[in-house]
Amino acid sequence: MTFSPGDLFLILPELLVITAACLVLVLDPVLSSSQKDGLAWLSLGTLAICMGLIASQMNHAASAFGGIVIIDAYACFWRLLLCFVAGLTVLLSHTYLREERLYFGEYYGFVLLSLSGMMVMVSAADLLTIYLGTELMSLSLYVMAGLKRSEPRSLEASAKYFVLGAFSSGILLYGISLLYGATGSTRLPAIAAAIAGRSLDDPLLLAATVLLAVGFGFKLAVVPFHMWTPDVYQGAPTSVTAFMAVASKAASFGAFLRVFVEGLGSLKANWSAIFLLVCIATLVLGNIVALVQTNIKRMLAYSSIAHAGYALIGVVAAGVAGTQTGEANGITAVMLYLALYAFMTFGAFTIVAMLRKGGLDGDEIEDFSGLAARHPLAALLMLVFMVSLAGIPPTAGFIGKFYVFMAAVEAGLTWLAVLALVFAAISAYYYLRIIMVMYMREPDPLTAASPRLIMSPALSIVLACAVAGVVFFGLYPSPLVNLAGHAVLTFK
Amino acid sequence: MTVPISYYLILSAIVFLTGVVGVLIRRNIIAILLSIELMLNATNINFVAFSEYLQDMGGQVFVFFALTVAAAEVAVGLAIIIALHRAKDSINIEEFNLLKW
Amino acid sequence: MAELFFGYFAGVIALTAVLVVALRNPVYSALALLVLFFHVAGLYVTLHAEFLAAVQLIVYAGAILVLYLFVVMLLNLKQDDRYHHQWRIAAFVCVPLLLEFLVLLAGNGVAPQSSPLTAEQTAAASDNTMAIGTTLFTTYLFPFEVASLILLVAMIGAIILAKRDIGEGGQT
Amino acid sequence: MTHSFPWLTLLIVLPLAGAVALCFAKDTSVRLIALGITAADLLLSLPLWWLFDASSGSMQFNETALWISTPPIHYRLGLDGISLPLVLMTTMLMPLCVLISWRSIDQRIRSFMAMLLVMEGAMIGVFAALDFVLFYVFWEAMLIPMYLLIGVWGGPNRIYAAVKFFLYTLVGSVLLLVAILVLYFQSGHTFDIVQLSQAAVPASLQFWLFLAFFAAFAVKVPMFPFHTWLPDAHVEAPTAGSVILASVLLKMGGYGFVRFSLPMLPDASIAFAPLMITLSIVAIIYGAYMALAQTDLKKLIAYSSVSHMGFVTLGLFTFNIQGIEGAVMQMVNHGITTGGLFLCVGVIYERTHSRQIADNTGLTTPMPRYATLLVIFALSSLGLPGTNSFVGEFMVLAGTFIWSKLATALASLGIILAAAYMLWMIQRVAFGLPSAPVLSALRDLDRREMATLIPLVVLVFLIGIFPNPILTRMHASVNQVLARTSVPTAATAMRAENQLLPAPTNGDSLAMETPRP
Amino acid sequence: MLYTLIPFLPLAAFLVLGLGGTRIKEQAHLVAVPAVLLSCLLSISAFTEVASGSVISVPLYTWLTSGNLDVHIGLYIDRLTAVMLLLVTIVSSLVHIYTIGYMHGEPGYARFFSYIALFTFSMLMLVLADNLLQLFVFWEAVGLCSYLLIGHWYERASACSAATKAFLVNRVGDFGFLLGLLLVWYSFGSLNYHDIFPAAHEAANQTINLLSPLGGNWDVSLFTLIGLLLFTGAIGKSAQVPLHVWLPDAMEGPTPISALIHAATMVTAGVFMVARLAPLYNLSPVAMQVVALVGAATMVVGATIALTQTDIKRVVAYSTVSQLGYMVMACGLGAYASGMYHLLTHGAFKALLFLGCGSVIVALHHEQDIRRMGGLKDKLPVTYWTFVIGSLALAGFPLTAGFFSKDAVLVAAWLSGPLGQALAVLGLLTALMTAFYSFRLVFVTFWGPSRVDPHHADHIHEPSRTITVPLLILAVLSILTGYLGIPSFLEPVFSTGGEHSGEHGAAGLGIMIAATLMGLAGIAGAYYVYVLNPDLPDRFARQWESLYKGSLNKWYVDEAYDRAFVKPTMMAASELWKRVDVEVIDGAVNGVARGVAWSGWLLRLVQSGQTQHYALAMAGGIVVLVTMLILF
Repeated sequence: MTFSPGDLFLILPELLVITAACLVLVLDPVLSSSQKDGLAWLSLGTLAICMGLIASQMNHAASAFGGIVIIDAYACFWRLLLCFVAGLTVLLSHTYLREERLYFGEYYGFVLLSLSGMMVMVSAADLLTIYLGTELMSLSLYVMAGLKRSEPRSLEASAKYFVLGAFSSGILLYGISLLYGATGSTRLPAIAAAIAGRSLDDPLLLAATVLLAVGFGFKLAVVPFHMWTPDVYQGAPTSVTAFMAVASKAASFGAFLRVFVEGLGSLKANWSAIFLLVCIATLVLGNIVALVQTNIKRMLAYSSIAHAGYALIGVVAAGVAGTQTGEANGITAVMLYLALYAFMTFGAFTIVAMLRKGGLDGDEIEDFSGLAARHPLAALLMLVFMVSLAGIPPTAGFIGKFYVFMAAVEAGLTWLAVLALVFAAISAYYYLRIIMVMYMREPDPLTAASPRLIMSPALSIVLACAVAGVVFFGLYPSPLVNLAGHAVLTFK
Repeated sequence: MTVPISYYLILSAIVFLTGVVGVLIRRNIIAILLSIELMLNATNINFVAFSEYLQDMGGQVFVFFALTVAAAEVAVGLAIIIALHRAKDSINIEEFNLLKW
Repeated sequence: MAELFFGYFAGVIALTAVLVVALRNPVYSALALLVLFFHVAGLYVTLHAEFLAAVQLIVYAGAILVLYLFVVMLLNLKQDDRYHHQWRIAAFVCVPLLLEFLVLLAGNGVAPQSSPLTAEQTAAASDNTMAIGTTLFTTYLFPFEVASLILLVAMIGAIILAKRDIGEGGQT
Repeated sequence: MTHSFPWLTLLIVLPLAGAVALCFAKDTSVRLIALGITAADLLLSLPLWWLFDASSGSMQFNETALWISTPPIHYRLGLDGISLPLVLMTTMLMPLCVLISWRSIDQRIRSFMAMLLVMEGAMIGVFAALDFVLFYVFWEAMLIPMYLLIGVWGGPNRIYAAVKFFLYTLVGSVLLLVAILVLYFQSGHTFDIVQLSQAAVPASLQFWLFLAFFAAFAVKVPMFPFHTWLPDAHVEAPTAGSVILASVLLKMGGYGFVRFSLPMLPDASIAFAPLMITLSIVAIIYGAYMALAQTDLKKLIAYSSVSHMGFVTLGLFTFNIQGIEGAVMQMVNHGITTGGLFLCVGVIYERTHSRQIADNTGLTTPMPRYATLLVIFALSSLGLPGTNSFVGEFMVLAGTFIWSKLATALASLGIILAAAYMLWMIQRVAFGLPSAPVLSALRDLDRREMATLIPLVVLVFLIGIFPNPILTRMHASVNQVLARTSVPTAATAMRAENQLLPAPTNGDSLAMETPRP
Repeated sequence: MLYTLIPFLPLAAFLVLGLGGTRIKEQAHLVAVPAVLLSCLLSISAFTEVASGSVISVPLYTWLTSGNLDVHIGLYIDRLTAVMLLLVTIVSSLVHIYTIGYMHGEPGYARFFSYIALFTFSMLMLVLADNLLQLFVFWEAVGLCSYLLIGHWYERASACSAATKAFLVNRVGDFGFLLGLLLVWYSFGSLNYHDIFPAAHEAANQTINLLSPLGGNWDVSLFTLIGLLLFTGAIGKSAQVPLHVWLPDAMEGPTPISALIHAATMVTAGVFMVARLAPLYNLSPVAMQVVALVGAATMVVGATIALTQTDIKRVVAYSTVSQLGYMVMACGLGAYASGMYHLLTHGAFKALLFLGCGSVIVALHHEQDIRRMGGLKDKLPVTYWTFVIGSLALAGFPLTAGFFSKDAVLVAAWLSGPLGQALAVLGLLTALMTAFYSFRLVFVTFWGPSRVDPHHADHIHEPSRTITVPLLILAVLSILTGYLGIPSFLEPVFSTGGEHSGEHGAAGLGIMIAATLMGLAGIAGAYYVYVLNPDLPDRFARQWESLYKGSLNKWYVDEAYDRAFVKPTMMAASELWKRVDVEVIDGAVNGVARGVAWSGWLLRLVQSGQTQHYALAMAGGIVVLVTMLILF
């Protein structure tokens, strides 16, 4: 029940992130406006070091703080991904904030704090810690969503996010309390041991499972717990949206899988039924409503809902699969999906962030009219991201879908794969629409301020990373597949 | 100590659901936050009751943390409310619907 | 005896909970919540969680609720004269939910995993505060640190959001 | 048969690399580079024709490399006698597509050429892939460039057409993906096409898999009720796009059937054959009828494609060597002939900016060379003996005759109708007097346009007169396919029960298998 | 083999002209004529070689192989082929020469020569074929040439539609031919004559159940089916009823073409094919009877229409239809040699007649209506006299070639049985009409007062020598071919048929006398009507108006086809397109798309922007999930 200094080494990346966050918060008032760029570079440097550290931890599974924290390959996979996304966010924000005239040095601090919450989530093996991590992440995001205070939409997004987030965390907490009552512990291994052989005939377990599912469902933005997503994604500053859409979703999936597969593994027959239902609803609703959106951030929000649905297929497959490998394949598929999703979604949001109309976000789909003529490279990149989101080879999106559907078929859920793929085909329509607008429409000559594109080296790096990931992993996913596969092996 | 655990659970369920109802029907954001506090309290009752019945300190520790988080949430929440009020001179949640469809 | 206490506390808690939601003036709601917090604290005491009872009073009643009242007053809010128009649907959803919860949590004869405390155990657990303290700083050290970060975020976040001065390009 | 030289990889990579190179090229040299690369690809592909060992039915020019380890997906390429002609046809058509777009595409020429090159790489990849996932990747990779080709450089209604094309084909091919995955788990955890072609899949499962394959391939072919994307896509696409669509993309449906459906799902193929043949015949006749009703040149040719591709599916599901070889021949021939026709329409569209037959009349007077070539392609299209199309159609009919005489008779009706719509088209477009003064002033084909069309004309006659070199390269490969589908009596008994059209063995004892000396 | 050059010389000429035609232009004949003449000489050489009893076979190359579908291209010359070779090359040579004068100065001069060279090649390959597929290939190829040549004056709408019509009608026939060909292949596993013919006898009793698709039982003799299907092709190509409609329209082509293709050679391909496949036809009496009846019907129908036509070329065209009917009827009655004999003589005199027409037309500046001719015999003496010789031959005037061959056909018909006797009577009747209309043409065109357009009337003169010389040669041939003993020369080829040309006996003599009388009566009748009583025709026409109009309008066959096939097809096409393709299929596709989009609009409304609605949805989600888990 004590901790050793070695434990601190295990959570060194988290500690570094926190330290950097504190440094940023402390330095911010001290530095003059011109020096604030340094905060971004500080954050970036820290993240780079963290990624190195995490990579070195990859092969040594260990637990710290009496089993509250588990630093295994699974956790490292997510932490690596999260750090990477945070890094991209910092780079994106660096230019975007200046453009938006949001000179908050604290911003980077919040990114880092939020990141630390996410990292806690994915490496925790204790419901309490997971809950705290979730709250740390969410609180930071609530604040970040409302950062653009001059813009009513931003505040509204923040308020909605906050109210519903608090509501859902209440539900989550209630579920945890019931689970605690039913099993006598909040540690996942202990929970797993306590419910081994039990079923949902135990009403406490049943209620706990549902409430946990709802709590996590909110974070994952799956139907019907998704409804905050479009509003918040649209209202929040685009760089925050990108961070939310990618990192918070990834972290939530990381924790979610840990809780349900490791903690509630013996109830998988039950929760897979829940998620099957949720998954179908998500696929249908996410894709169909995305079809009729006119705001690209909102459209991407629905698309991210739909993508959560695809990832859930992997979860369901893991739950339904009778075999150990089948389960592992399902989880691998989810991890892979989220990692690949990160590249394409982040890339798409970056382009959205770059497009300006007057002093504002050019975030209506119409604003993309004729982009290909004015900025061929940006249009090409957006095309790649859209194609990837639509899941068309040879892009990363296809690889993600491929593994998810493979897991589904292996688990005998062929019909689900068919359904999901039909909706994938439908989804292609709204991604194509963006391409169509960019390439086949001319900008309306009547609108006075034609949208322009902001550029900076930092943005170039972000886009380069995103597109490189999309293309490289689309063509040669093996490294990532092996990484995820390896991570899953240490997971159970 | 003969009160069955289920009594506590029922109490907490009632309080929790009252909180849920509050979130669903109150228009004032502050009232909604108050309702959320109800939900958290219901949770805490659960934890403490289970902690007692299971002879495990974990539940009480959890309540401790939940309290902390609740405090933090309130802080952030109230800050948002103030900002909202400043922007729109209202904290009626129905009126915040710029973002829809 | 225990049932009596429980009955009292539970009754008041349920009643005030309903009042919190039902009273239209947020100030009254907050005051009802205050009453609820006191009774919850009382309930904690009957459950041998004296430390938590104290924290409940200090933090919840003393800090959080005051904060609420403060903001309510600050914003000089008018009475909230209507419920949200969806209240009928909400009832339609919540009544079955309540029924389901009752069925799940009570109807099926909930059997906690370990037996109720015996008198000896009660005595042994008397030093509740110390026990919590020990646990917090050993087993739950890591969460404790995380919680501190949460408070940090809340603090700074609240400052950023509520700060009045937001000139274009104004310095932080 | 492993050749050390990576022919196929080069064939695929060269255009793709070319597409990248185009991004950095000077504006003025874009066309030349594109032409150079497609021509180089053509030259590179020609040796395959002679290096190909016609006596072997197995895959040749094989290349294998592990691509993804879990699940085992390989970068595996190879050609057999079925894919070889299709690959060569593709490489041959691409320089022509570049040439025909020389002047007609005047906006974003760089992207246009890049798209063409990407298409080329993907198309060759589809025909050469020997791993099912790799195949699927190439198969889908064509969608976006094609979507852009139609949508960016197309006609007035291009967006609708592009989206329709995209969604139609995508919906079909997603089912294919599921089928690929199911097949993987059902036949020994492999995506290797050669292995899968020998695997035994339970008959009940084959039924579903066949339907999924059907969804993908029938849309691409396109078979009867799934054809409506084709007229729209063809009409709106720029000339090069129409040529690629008609000449290569449609072939992929037929190729899919012969490469996957028949050998991998033999029982289901046999069980579905009556349906497939019925649909094919409906397509042949219906497509021809549709063509008769059109007033737009491209639409007419598009519907004629529906009709002609009906012969492909008809031939494939006769399960005899004549039918299948005829179908493959028909694929190649349709590629050449319809490609030629679309090029012709493109040439005239460039001049008159109308594809309406009524706006392009009496072209022989101002453009004799053009009219000559148009007539040649039209005659080839209506299956005149001595031209390429006749070979394929005749063989398909021969194959069908073994299967069912009624089917043959009905399919032959399509040939009559083909003559009707093609001749009527010629009568209006080529013959008579120009209906408007502007038409009299049109200039005849220039050297570039001649260079575009002449190779196809040469092939029209070359294949029409000497089809045997292609056929000899095909025999061994087709026999391998047949070895799978000529499954024994159980299957034939099943066919006898389910048939819509008769098997030859019913009334008469004239066994095909015993030719008189 | 040297004889390979027979077809390939014209091909070479075609290639040279086709590829370099724009440069060669007016010198085109320098390429084409020598080539055809040379191949004519080679044909004569081949004829003599074959006449000495040998059969020449030249394999060329393997066209296609696929399983047991194994087709080789080769040349095969026996007596039948040799006769055809002579006919084709000689007529073709003469037409080539004639064309030099006839097409002089035309813009399409070189093109025209290239087409007829191609035609000559195709026709030669057709007759030289040693297998059915090669026959079919060139069968279609000659059709193509016919199409191109009919449409030679592509600016004329009527020429273009005539060309299209010719091709299409032939396609209908070829549809049957193709099926028959496939049936042969299916039944014998080969398409080569030398494989099929020996095997045919063994398969004589085989039947095919035509109703098996419907579960019925209707056994038809294999050879009947083969014979009828193949004969469908002949119906189209040889313009037999009911597919005869294209041939008169084909007169839109330049006249040399009418002579070469639409009289002497191509249209006789059907007859040739039936004769070539005699071993198969002999095995099916039913098929033979059908062939004979179709031939007879064609003979009568053609003649009746020819009686009233006013276009000079159409009269000759319908007479061609009618004469082709004779030949087909002869084949159908087993008198292949007589049929071929008539084919040959007809080739000579009909080519002569057409070229004569051409001469008249050129002289009159492309006037074709006989009502605007008359009195030409003095102005165009060579044309007139050669035309008369041709007409005499057509009318079966004694001692002309037509007399012998028609007589041979009728005699053979009479001798072949009851059906044959009935048909022979019809034949005699037709002979009467034939004589009548052919001399009607002569009298109206060349005799009587001139009704020529006064603008041209003064400068009517005999065309150039390239036109008159072929006329003279053909006139000689129109008489000479009657004395060559063709039937006995061909007899060995058809030895299986039961024809004995030597034993005419009494019946033969009777027929000969009857036919002669008929011919003379016809000529006399024409003289009576058109020379002595020029107002008689009008009176007849008024008296039997419906008959007259029927004949004048070709018995309304074109109109009937238009109503029965063409219009319904076009209607069906556009209706199908609008209803099925646009409304049903596309409607369904777009409907699904619209439905999805519509549901998107609908579901979108759920996202109301009201935070508490969102919370409610979450609560609802809990209810649903809990309920689900409790219930299941």
